Amino acid sequence: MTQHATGPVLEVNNIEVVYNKTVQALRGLSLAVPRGQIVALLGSNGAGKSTTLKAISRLLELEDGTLEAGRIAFDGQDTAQLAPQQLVRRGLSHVMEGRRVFEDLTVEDNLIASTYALSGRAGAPKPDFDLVYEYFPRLHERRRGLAGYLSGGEQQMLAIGRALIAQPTLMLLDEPSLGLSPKLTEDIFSIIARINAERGTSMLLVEQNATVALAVAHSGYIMENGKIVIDGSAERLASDPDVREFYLGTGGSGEAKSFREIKHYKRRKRWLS
Amino acid sequence: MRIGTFKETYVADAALFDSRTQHVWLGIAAVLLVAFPFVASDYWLYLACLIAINVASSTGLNILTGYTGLVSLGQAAFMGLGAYTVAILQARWGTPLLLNLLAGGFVAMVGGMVVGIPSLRVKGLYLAIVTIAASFIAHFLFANFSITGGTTGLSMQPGQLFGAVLDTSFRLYWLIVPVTVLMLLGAANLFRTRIGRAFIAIRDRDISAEVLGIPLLQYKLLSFGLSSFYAGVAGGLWAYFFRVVTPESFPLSLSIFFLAAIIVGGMGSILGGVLGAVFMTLVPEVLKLIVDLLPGGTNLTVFLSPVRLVIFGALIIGFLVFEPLGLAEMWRRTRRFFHLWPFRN
Amino acid sequence: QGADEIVIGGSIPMTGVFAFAGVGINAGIQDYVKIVNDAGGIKGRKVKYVPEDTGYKVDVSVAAFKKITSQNKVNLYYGDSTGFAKTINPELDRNGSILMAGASFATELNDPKKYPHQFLVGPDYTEMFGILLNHIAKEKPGAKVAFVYSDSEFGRDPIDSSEALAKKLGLSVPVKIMTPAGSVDVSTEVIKLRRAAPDYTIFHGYILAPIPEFITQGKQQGMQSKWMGTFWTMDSSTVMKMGPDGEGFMGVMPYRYYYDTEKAPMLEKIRAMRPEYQSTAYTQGFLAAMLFLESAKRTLEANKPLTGDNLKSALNSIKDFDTGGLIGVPITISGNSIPVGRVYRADMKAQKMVAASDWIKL
Amino acid sequence: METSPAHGMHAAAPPLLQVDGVTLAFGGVRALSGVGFDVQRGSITAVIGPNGAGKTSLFNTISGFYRPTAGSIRFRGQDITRVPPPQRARLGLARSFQNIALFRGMTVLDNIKLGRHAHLKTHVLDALLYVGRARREEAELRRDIEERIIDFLEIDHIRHAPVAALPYGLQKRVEMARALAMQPEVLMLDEPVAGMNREETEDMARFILDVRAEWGATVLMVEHDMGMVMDLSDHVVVLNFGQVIAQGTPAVVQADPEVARAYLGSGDVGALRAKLQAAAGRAPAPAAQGAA
Amino acid sequence: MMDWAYLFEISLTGIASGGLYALAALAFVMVYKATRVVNIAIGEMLMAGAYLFFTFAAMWSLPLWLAIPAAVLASGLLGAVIERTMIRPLLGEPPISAFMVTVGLGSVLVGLVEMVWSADQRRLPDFMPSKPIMVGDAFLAPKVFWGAVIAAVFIAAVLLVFRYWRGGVALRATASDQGAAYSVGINVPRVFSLAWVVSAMLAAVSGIIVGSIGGISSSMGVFGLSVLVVVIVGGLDSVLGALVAGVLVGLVEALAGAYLGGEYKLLATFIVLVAILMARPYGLFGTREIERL
Ligand SMILES: Nc1ncnc2c1ncn2[C@@H]1O[C@H](COP(=O)(O)OP(=O)(O)OP(=O)(O)O)[C@@H](O)[C@H]1O
Ligand SMILES: Nc1ncnc2c1ncn2[C@@H]1O[C@H](COP(=O)(O)OP(=O)(O)OP(=O)(O)O)[C@@H](O)[C@H]1O
Ligand SMILES: [Mg+2]
Ligand SMILES: [Mg+2]
Repeated sequence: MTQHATGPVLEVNNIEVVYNKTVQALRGLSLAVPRGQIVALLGSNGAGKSTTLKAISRLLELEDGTLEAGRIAFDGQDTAQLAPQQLVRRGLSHVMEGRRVFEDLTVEDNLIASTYALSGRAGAPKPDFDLVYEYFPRLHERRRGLAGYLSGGEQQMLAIGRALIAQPTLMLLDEPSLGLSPKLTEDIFSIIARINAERGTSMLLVEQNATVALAVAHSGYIMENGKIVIDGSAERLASDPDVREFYLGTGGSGEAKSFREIKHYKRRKRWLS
Repeated sequence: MRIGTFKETYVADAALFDSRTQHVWLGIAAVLLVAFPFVASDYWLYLACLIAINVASSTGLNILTGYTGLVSLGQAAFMGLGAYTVAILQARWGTPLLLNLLAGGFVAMVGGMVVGIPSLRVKGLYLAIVTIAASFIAHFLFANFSITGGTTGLSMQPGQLFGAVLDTSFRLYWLIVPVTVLMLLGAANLFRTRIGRAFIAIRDRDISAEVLGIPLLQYKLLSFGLSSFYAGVAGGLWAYFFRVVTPESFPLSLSIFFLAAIIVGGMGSILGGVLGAVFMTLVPEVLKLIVDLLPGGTNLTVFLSPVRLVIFGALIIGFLVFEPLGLAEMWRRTRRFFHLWPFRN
Repeated sequence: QGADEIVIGGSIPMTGVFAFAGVGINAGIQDYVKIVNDAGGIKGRKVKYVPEDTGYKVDVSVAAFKKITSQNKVNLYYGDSTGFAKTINPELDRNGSILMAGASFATELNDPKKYPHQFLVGPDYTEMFGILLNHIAKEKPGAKVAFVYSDSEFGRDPIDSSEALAKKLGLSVPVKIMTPAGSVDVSTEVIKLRRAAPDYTIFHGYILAPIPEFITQGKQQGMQSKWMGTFWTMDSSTVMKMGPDGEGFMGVMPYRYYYDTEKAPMLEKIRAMRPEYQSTAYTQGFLAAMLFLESAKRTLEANKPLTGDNLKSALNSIKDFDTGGLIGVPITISGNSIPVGRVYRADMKAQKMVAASDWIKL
Repeated sequence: METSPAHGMHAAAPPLLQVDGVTLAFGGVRALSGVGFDVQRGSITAVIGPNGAGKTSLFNTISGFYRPTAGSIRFRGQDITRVPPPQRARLGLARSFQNIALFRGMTVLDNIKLGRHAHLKTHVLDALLYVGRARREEAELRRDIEERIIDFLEIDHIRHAPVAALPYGLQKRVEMARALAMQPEVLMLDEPVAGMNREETEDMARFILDVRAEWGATVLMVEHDMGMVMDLSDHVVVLNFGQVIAQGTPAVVQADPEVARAYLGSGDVGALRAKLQAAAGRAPAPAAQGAA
Repeated sequence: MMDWAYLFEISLTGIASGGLYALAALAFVMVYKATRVVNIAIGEMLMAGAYLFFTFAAMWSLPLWLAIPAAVLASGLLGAVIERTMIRPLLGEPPISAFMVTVGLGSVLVGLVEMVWSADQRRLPDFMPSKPIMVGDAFLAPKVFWGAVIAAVFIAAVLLVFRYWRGGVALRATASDQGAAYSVGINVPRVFSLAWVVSAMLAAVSGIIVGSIGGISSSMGVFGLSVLVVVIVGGLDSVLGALVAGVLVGLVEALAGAYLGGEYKLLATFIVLVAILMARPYGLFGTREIERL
């Protein structure tokens, strides 16, 4: 799609992030997203997944976080020189945690706002609202309503739809299934898979629902405490015993455990100790 | 060096001043407050009284704005209510001073609660403007009623307490400073209990607070009431201090002054309100002192006077840009620097 | 050496809404003190002037007073606002060592019983109206006079008493218009004024705005009124800012203007010290210092200590006193004010105020 | 633990909470229409349904934040439809919120203490003076929270931390602690495990079971994690477009074709994976099939 | 007996002077719409614009057609500087911080004006036609009339721009959520600057008109208080609200002044304000805050 047809779209090299000059959230994290692939990033609460995405899209500064060390390259270019909106305009879209739709704007105005991502891009692509409405017919029904009154799932659709308008080469998705019904989660993930297949969009996917995440992803990383602890192809991760116990909830047999039979004192994660 | 102060009981953990060091500091502060009038000149005594009055009023505003999150630009008007009440009582009926002060507080409290009624529906800046409206209405009443002496205002005799005539800053100091200290203690206590927690909850998320068991209107009114009670008592002290109360005594700029004080000091912190009021009262005086020290005398004063306005504004801006959490946070940081604060982060 | 000094303290509004006056007052006091000191002081004592800026705020003024009096043995004090005068006078009465004058001409202060240690450096506001109304009654008996004033203590001060006086002088007051403080757009008020069709309109409680707008719009609407103002409007530079429509603007002025050509040795002295125009506020400050020090001199000559009471009775002993031409007639201070003044009229071509009446003594 | 206490008294005791014909409209939008179901004392009842079905609105109606346009809500047999929210809290209706509603300006401890608000009696004067009742009440409250709640939920290490900087999972746990401090008879949890991974979900599931066992509280929860809903609940209510489309035991509900169509999706991980990878245009990898 | 001609004349004047309020309110709304900053120094920004015009026209004797644009541009620059140095560093801080910054800004501007031009009152050169406007028998002060016309033109222009230019969406999006605005490619700092520059320029136009009616002085900022009332009545973020409320407040003030007396002017507007807020807590056209649990 772009001039650098080879090499990963995104390379993150040994980054360290500190919040409020006091809280260290990332400690030497490295990862890469190969072109055209979906990469899952898993990890428990507070591991630093969202922080990683914010560091990449440079939205970190808004929350008083700083990138203290390391290098992030998008399409071969160091992101340190680019302002957040410039990154977006070059094709890096971040769908943030917690949906973050413009509540006071209508659905359609949310999409219009997103057309700024196309400003100044070579070839002047046209915004394609129909594409969004085709993926998410529900948004079409509610396009004149205020985004703030959409239900959680609808807001999530809108957030992804906004990113689609930007016609990105790389999408950063932060917990797209958060709070969505099982069916909608499936739907959203099929759409994510479709977008990836049809448009060749690369994706870095943060997700708590490891089952679906590893189902769509080509490869994945697992992080704890600001570092990557395991990485590998989706298949390899899905068969790792620790991942199976702590992320997929399946015992050694592969059968899902019942929540009623949880031991009070559980085995600790091996990679944590 | 303290690495963790271990508390034996939960009560000790919840105490207002939790360590030996703090008790020592408190003792030193008390001794200084008692000794001050015997060493200070009339000017510094005057300033001390003025500061104490401003501290009382700022603390009240801090309850409302800093802790409950209801921005008010009417604090000066509520002070006016208190001051007029005291002046009328003192000048017309000569009732006892402490009673007058309480009455001033209560009248202001009622006024504050009336102004607070819209607060259930009207929020944020809209509410702030309602308080401005209220203060203009109060100003109108002050200026157009005969009982308040119209635009001329009221003059009154010095107050009397325990047989002493409070006609010098020295004597007033012994009224104003203890009353202020009491009010400060009250405010600090408030935030150890359910009432204070309810205020903070309303500030942070009022709608969920309601579902958690806090009747919003009642507590918003309570906050308005308490805050204006503080303002009213401060206004009463003001009346005894200046002994002339006119409609122009409590302008909007005074309300802004109090707001600036709690922001510069640190919103939602009792210490912040105190530091802010001290700082904001002293800044103009210190700037004047500096100008006085420069060679050039009064001609320089004329030239440099507008500079003070600039510096005053720049200070507010500077604080917000560089230290948004205010003086209280600076103080805390300094303290952390001296104690090895146990394992924060 | 310090004890020998005579100290004039001053709460001077060098910033804020009244700064234009404060700056002039400060210079006036300073200059007269310099003249006296250059001439060897008062009975061998040097005079020291200690001013503080107040921004025209009462609490700041009081702070300045406290500061100055705690650092100096003050005998004489110049205060800025009415509010300040009212706040401090009880204190003066108690400690009894200071005589005070100030920038306020409030009628209320012109009461020797209530304010025994205060005096006004000219007529009070009611007396100013009295001078204007006397002039009008003579010029056009039975005329209609409108009052336009600001909603402030300053503005409301003389209105009620002056309405009564107008009646007594056979004049009528068809309309009294109060404008809110700080208002810029006065179109409605002008309409109201025009409908009353006054022969004279007296503005009070303003410095400049919104007077020019009143006059301009009034003239545009065909009003035939004559326009008048009181002391704080009447500085030459202020009136000249009214532009062409200010032609013929009249008002009461207790002092001579800087450029007056009638014989006035003190004015000549001032013009020698300061070659550029000095405002009437300057003259006010200058005269205040002159009366201050005259009282001090008389007290010392009588071998009395410089207490507030002594200074005040020395002040009240002033009879037919020649101000060196600052005021065109010899003055007598029997109470708290100097009820003398004259009506001046703006001559825009010459960019000067010219006398429109004789000196009027009430 | 095998059978919940509710089962035994099903017929005898009246339901603790009865929602009857509740309808709620916002302008034109009908968030709820004629919703009715019972919550038995001591049960775990789950409300599920597609996004926008009205689950949160239902919670808001029960806790009094929304006033229903029609219908009634009865609690312990008493009609509380017109009772204002703070009073319902005092009656024992406690809840957590879908979008975490902790008070960011307070520490964890104060947040939890706040939950007890409606049960305390301190007045302004007591508070200002901090003697007598205020002091006593605060001390008791502190002990109770420390010993029964903080300990139970294993959050003692963060009790003095400001809530704002806590990771999401801990924030959810603090919300639960605050709800427990409200001395709940009915504990309403709105998506208690959203955004948690499997391990954390397991912790939360254990807390929910223990709350019922140790505190005797009745639990009403909204949740999208079907594994947890099906394993934990005694009774499941399914909402769609503001209407109850099914209710009953987990097994009954799961078998309902309407529910599967509107809400559950395929539910089969293996099939899902195949579908996703087909969508992504890849052949299903052999290893993946093994795992499923 | 009702004097209808008088009522008509007063109302006409009230409506026209309401136009001036509306223009200044527009300057306020621009900033609020984009940045959620309540600019309490709006009166002082008017003052700054008027003094710049005074400097160019009266002190440097530039011709009017040059002095007016120069003053407006210089004000825009001032707006940019204010945004850059005081507002942008507060991105992400609570709204009250930015509010207080503008309080400080007001003080700084007054101080600067007094330093450079002294606190004296001054008159601006006349540049508007002085031929009285007659509507029937009713008289309308020419400055007020032409001021209202200029105001109407600007408000119409802004309304059109917001209607047909996607920049309006960018403005609202930025105000709604800055982080999200970045993430959709909006240049948030640019939106901030733009809003402040345009606002400062509108304030300058408004200041020049107001100053040419009432004269200028360092205390001219009190005009801002009426502006504040107008934006609250209209709704802080509504352009249409600024227009309607401006006219409404102008009318109320005129009627109160005419029939009750000058001291009732502010009182009447404030009572109207409180009444309107009780019925509509976000003003006539303000966006209501979305509150969901
Ligand atoms: N704005 C902030 N200020 C201070 N600390 C923060 C901030 N945001 C995150 N942190 C801290 O940084 C760490 C990583 O947080 P992050 O949000 O990246 O985690 P996460 O992996 O996305 O977790 P979750 O699954 O809960 O979303 C946590 O310990 C968190 O407390
Ligand atoms: N205050 C409100 N004003 C207008 N519409 C509202 C309001 N609150 C909710 N709605 C609408 O009511 C419907 C139900 O919303 P609700 O939040 O109850 O859904 P939910 O079932 O909790 O969904 P989710 O699982 O996504 O949280 C939605 O269509 C929503 O847009
Ligand atoms: Mg996260
Ligand atoms: Mg919900």
